[in-house]
Amino acid sequence: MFDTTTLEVLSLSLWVATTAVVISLPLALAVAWFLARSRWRGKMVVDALVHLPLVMPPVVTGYLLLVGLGRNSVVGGWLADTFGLVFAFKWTGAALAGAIMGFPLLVRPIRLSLEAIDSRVESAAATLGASPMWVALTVTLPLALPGVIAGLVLAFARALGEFGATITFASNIPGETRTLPIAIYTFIQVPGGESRAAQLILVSIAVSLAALVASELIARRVKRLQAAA
Amino acid sequence: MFDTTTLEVLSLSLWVATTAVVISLPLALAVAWFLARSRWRGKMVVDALVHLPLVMPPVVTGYLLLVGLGRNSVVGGWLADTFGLVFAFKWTGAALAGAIMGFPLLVRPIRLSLEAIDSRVESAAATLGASPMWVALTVTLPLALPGVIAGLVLAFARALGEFGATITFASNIPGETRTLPIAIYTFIQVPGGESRAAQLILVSIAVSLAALVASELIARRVKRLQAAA
Amino acid sequence: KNDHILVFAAASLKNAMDGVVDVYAQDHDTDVRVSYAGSSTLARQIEQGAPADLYVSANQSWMDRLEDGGDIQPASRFDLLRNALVLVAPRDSDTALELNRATDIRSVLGEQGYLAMANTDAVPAGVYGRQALQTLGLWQSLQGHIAQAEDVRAALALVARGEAPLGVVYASDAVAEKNVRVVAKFANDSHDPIVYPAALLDGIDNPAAENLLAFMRTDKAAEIFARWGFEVVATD
Amino acid sequence: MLSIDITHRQGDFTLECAFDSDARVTGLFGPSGAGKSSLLRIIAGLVRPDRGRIELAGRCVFDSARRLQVPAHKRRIGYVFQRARLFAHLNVRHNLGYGAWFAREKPGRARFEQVVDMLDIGPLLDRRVTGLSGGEQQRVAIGRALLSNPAVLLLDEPLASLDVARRQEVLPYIERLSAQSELPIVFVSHQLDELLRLANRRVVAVRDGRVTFSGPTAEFLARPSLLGAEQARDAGVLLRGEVVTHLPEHGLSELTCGAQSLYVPHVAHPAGAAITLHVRARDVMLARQRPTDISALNVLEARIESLVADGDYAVNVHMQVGEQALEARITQRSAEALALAPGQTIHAVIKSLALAEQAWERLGSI
Amino acid sequence: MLSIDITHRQGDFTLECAFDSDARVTGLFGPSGAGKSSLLRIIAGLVRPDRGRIELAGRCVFDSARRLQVPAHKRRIGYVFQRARLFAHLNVRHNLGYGAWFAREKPGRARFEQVVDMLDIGPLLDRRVTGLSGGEQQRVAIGRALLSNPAVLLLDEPLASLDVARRQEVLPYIERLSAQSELPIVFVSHQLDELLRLANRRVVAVRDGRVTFSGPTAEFLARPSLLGAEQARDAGVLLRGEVVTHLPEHGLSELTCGAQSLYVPHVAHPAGAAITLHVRARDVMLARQRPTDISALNVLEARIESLVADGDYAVNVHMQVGEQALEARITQRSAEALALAPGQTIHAVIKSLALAEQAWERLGSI
Ligand SMILES: Nc1ncnc2c1ncn2[C@@H]1O[C@H](COP(=O)(O)OP(=O)(O)OP(=O)(O)O)[C@@H](O)[C@H]1O
Ligand SMILES: Nc1ncnc2c1ncn2[C@@H]1O[C@H](COP(=O)(O)OP(=O)(O)OP(=O)(O)O)[C@@H](O)[C@H]1O
Ligand code: MOO
Ligand SMILES: [Mg+2]
Ligand SMILES: [Mg+2]
Repeated sequence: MFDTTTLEVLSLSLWVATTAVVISLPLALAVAWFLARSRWRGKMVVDALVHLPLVMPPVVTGYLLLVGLGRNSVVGGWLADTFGLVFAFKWTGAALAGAIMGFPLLVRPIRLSLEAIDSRVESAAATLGASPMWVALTVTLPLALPGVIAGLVLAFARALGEFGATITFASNIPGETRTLPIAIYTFIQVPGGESRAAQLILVSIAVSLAALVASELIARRVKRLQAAA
Repeated sequence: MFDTTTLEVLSLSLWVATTAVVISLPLALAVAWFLARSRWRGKMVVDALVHLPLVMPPVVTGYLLLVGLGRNSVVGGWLADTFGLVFAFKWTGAALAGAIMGFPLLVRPIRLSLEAIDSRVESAAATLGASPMWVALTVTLPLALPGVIAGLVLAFARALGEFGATITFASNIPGETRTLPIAIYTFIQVPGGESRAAQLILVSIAVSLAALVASELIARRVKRLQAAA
Repeated sequence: KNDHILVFAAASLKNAMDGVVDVYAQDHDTDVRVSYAGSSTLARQIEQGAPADLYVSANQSWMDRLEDGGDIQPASRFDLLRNALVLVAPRDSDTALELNRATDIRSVLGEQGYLAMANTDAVPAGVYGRQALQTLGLWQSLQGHIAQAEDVRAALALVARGEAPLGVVYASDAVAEKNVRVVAKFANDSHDPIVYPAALLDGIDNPAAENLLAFMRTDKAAEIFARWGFEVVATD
Repeated sequence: MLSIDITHRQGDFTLECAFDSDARVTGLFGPSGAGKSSLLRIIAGLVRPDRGRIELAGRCVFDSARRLQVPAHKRRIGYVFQRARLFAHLNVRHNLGYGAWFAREKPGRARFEQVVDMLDIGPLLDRRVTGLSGGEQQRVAIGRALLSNPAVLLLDEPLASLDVARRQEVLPYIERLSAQSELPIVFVSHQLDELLRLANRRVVAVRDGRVTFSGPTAEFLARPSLLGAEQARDAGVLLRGEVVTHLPEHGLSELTCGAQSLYVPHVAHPAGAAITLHVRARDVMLARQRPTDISALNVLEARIESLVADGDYAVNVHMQVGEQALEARITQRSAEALALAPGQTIHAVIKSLALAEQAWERLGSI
Repeated sequence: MLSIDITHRQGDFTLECAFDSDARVTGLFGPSGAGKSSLLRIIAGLVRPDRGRIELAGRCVFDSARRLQVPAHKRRIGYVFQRARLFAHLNVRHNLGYGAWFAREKPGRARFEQVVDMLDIGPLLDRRVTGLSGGEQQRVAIGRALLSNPAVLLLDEPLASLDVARRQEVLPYIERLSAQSELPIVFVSHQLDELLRLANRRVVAVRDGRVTFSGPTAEFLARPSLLGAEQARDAGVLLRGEVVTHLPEHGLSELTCGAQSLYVPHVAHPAGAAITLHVRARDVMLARQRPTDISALNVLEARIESLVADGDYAVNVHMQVGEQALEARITQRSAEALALAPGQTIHAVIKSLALAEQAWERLGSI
């Protein structure tokens, strides 16, 4: 059942989705932190921006990415010239698309967990000599771990399933940007392609199940290490 | 700027997205509760099922819905005959597609909030005579409200942005299933439609911004009513 | 309105079909609605019992499949429109080439460049493009240098944004996109005829729908189709 | 009223407790980590013990043999937790009113106001519970439990963060409540004097998850070894007396104790009523001759029963006053100087005001 | 060592406190809701007051005029909170070790073990903090603060859920710590006797957000009105004495107080050392003649200065013993019976063991 193409598509998908969540995690943490802690009224605008990829049709997001980060765009050109960082038609583009689409799903649970943290425990850490930075690293983040895990699961799943933005921005290039959903889509578009599509769908499901089980086990371990009276 | 079509599309979208989250909320609460509280090992399977719509390309989800609930399908036929409930090619179908795509986003934050609740407070309510049902209604749910709101925001945004599953399952019927993202897609498909598309994109953004601001205000009110030391 | 018609039409027909329907609606007391989506999507929906009256596909194969499945009224089927396939480049590029067996598209693309096409296995425009390139014997040399987009419009966007130096799209698309320039036209015989068949769906007994179908073959409709870059196959 | 026989393991800690108490107030006493709170949680039905039987106010609420377990919300418990556990999403008023929702007989408005007054939380009623001071939270928690119309009260160090003035009001209130409504109380405390003020009926001492003592308060007080070093200062006896008359001009009441008179700060009970006084051994001075011209009002003639040396160069002198036991704790040096010996008659001098702070209760049996 | 002058509003509550204390131990005292915890939070830098100035161990940590605010983590505070506030994601050992991470001088292994032993939390080290009993949590919190190598200790009712035996160990430890390392301590308590044991230097009484008293302990003890009804039982004086000799065979030490002798349970100080005794007024009995054949070892001849009637038919008798003040609280009836009057010479009888429980300290000035 797993011919080389399937394996190639699968490993590319995993790689793209993993990269997507890994690169977006630090920014997501920062944004979630800002949204959870800032009292600035304008933070709603940031909040709205973060959620935009959810509301807009993925194809539009992909198109905007193309306009904003394509080789001929100002930013895209600069990135390409300065860092050699090219997105269009590259797996990096697929990862970026996945990261953006998964971003709101990563931010929100982290924010939720941050907001649920009892600030008194953080104060206690401060009295023990921990600077705000250390409090964040040794108290806040560990306590927010359930939210981080939930966010990672959602974002990873979303990145794995991302189709519209990816194909629009990064196109469908076998071995480079042809991820699982794009491959599935391709099969589904042709009469009689259903069985190959079904096969890939099963692979998707298996992968996501594995990811979920892993996350669940991690979350359990974390929870065992933490709370629960 | 707001011609009748735009208004029609907008109001339909809002109606569909609202219906989607409203109908899925009770089930999402039940599932989140189950996932948060059950110690049954098999719950991971349920967890995986909930996340599936995230991982699968939306088009596939839409296709499966079409096959499973279309007029010619067994279930779809039965629903139509018995309850007069038709999904395929109806706004109800668009709502269903939105509900399913948003479901994981609704469940996860609720679950996160439920897991963060200090069970000792629930015990206290029990000693005061509240049955498990009443504890759930008067203590657990109010305390989980931030998670419910976060979930509703994500799911609503997702339902508002849902494209692939909707167009595949419910088609693109003006006034019935042509929601904002589908209308945007339709304009984008043809030369010269970009400006109309851009206009609708702005409407999407405005709507989601409004929804976010509303949710943020509600959340603030809730938080003011609750915690925060 | 007394009569209702639901048309399922390939998304690429939107502008043209909207124009036709508008004109039709002026003279008729009929509520016409058109659902635009990919031909494949629409075909599958019809298979699943979609409540549509008419189907206008962007290629023959999906229509064939529906006919085989008994989902359309074979008698009502006819080829409505024809389209052509062109090679486009960004507007300000100075690419010039002729399409023949010796054309070196690779060198125009350069090391990093891709030829933008719609999905070459699935989307009609992509399939036709593949046929044309194969006929010209250029297909093999382009392997690994083709960026397959979701559909023609996405491929067109890639060229319009300058991401891809060249793209294969319908003539009708190229007409309206100001940021691209038609470099060359593929010979009509280098690929299966690009025709848009139309048909009444099985079990439809809606005089209004038949009426609209007939209207599409009128000169009045043909004029509108032509305006959007389509060739009308036959008028009554 | 309370009959418990359970075994429960949690981690490395095993709770294995069996005791009965037909007293209205059962004082649970023991060092930190002894298992007191665990026991309360089990009684309340919040934790299901591994095995055993629990009977509460005449009703079996748990029996592992019969697979019987009445759920917590049907046990009609008023539980004041060690940490307040207030509802953060409700204001003070709604926290207080929460239990009434589910009570069959709702406490009336008068009762509500009475409790609010007693706890001095009137000004807090419309406040959120976060932001309340430690003592304020604790008071709200007490009010919440009292207003749920419970059939049994479980109090886990309820006075820990209250100031003394508040303690002074809360304790008697709880005592009256218990008396009026036949409400059994289980009371956990580290402060023996709190226990004595309230738990004049029965003491259960727990250590390392096991019951080390279960019996009448008097017996407990007489065994300093149970009390531990510092608590020894509260060791003593419960002395039973009968009100003879009141001396309102001096704010005193006169009691008889056997044939002898005792003066204590005014008590509210009528002449003829029997009351119990807690007399700490350390408050009793001994004299060979009856001292005269001395400020202490109470001098009881007693017979020395035995002298028991205590680690710290102190001697516990056990005496008999009529039918009743009395105890004094004096330095060994004094015991030697006075040449005390069993069988001697001696005068026990007790300041009235020393008795003022101790509890008395309307008496049944001790 | 501590100089505070701040104003801060939170909700309807306004804290407006100004006091100085150059004592090593400052006892913060006041009813529930008085603002004690708020004050500690402000001292610790967790809450920024609306205006004012805070000086801590010679260092200005807050000055609204100069816009100076040293952040909490740079104040080197060891804070034991009213509720434990442990880190739920760390085990006991890591909770204890948390502060050492950031301390410039890490407490050594020996210190760690000393604290763990003193708090008896050795068996808990590898446990999660959830599941710890109330007292266990409190002990871990105390350990955590002590092991952070603080420059000042803020203790908010740290002993509230500890049993008496543990209190007995923790208090002296904290006292020694303070003495050894010149560590200023601010100690909140509702129990006056805890304060007395520790805070023999300075008392700050707070009520409704305002300082009602700030001064030496002795002065505080002499003003029962400040103490409130029940605390009056701890009212009394601090009596200064000098160790004359030890009587090891009786476990006693002899002191001189002016020209007179006093016997107290053995104290560790050498002959010649000056110590302070807390003598509660309620523990002092008065006699016209020197009583003989009595178990009380201490009879001091005193001169009555004044008689102050007290609400409850009690009289506070202020006396002079040599240079020093002494106070007795007796019933009005006794005062009348003895016909006490200012100027009289009287004998104050004090049981040695009554003194045993009270704290003394190596003396500088009171
Ligand atoms: N955020 C706030 N908003 C309004 N009032 C507050 C807030 N925080 C504290 N208070 C009030 O300030 C007063 C002082 O609180 P604080 O915690 O300092 O009291 P405390 O002296 O420590 O009392 P306790 O002995 O009960 O712990 C209380 O009445 C409390 O309700
Ligand atoms: N889930 C658990 N796992 C392991 N040990 C536990 C658990 N819960 C409680 N214990 C232990 O059981 C013992 C008894 O706890 P409990 O809370 O009943 O003590 P307590 O008598 O109330 O003490 P305190 O006076 O300090 O509140 C403690 O040593 C505690 O650490
Ligand atoms: O809309 Mo089509 O069917 O891709 O030309
Ligand atoms: Mg406890
Ligand atoms: Mg406080």
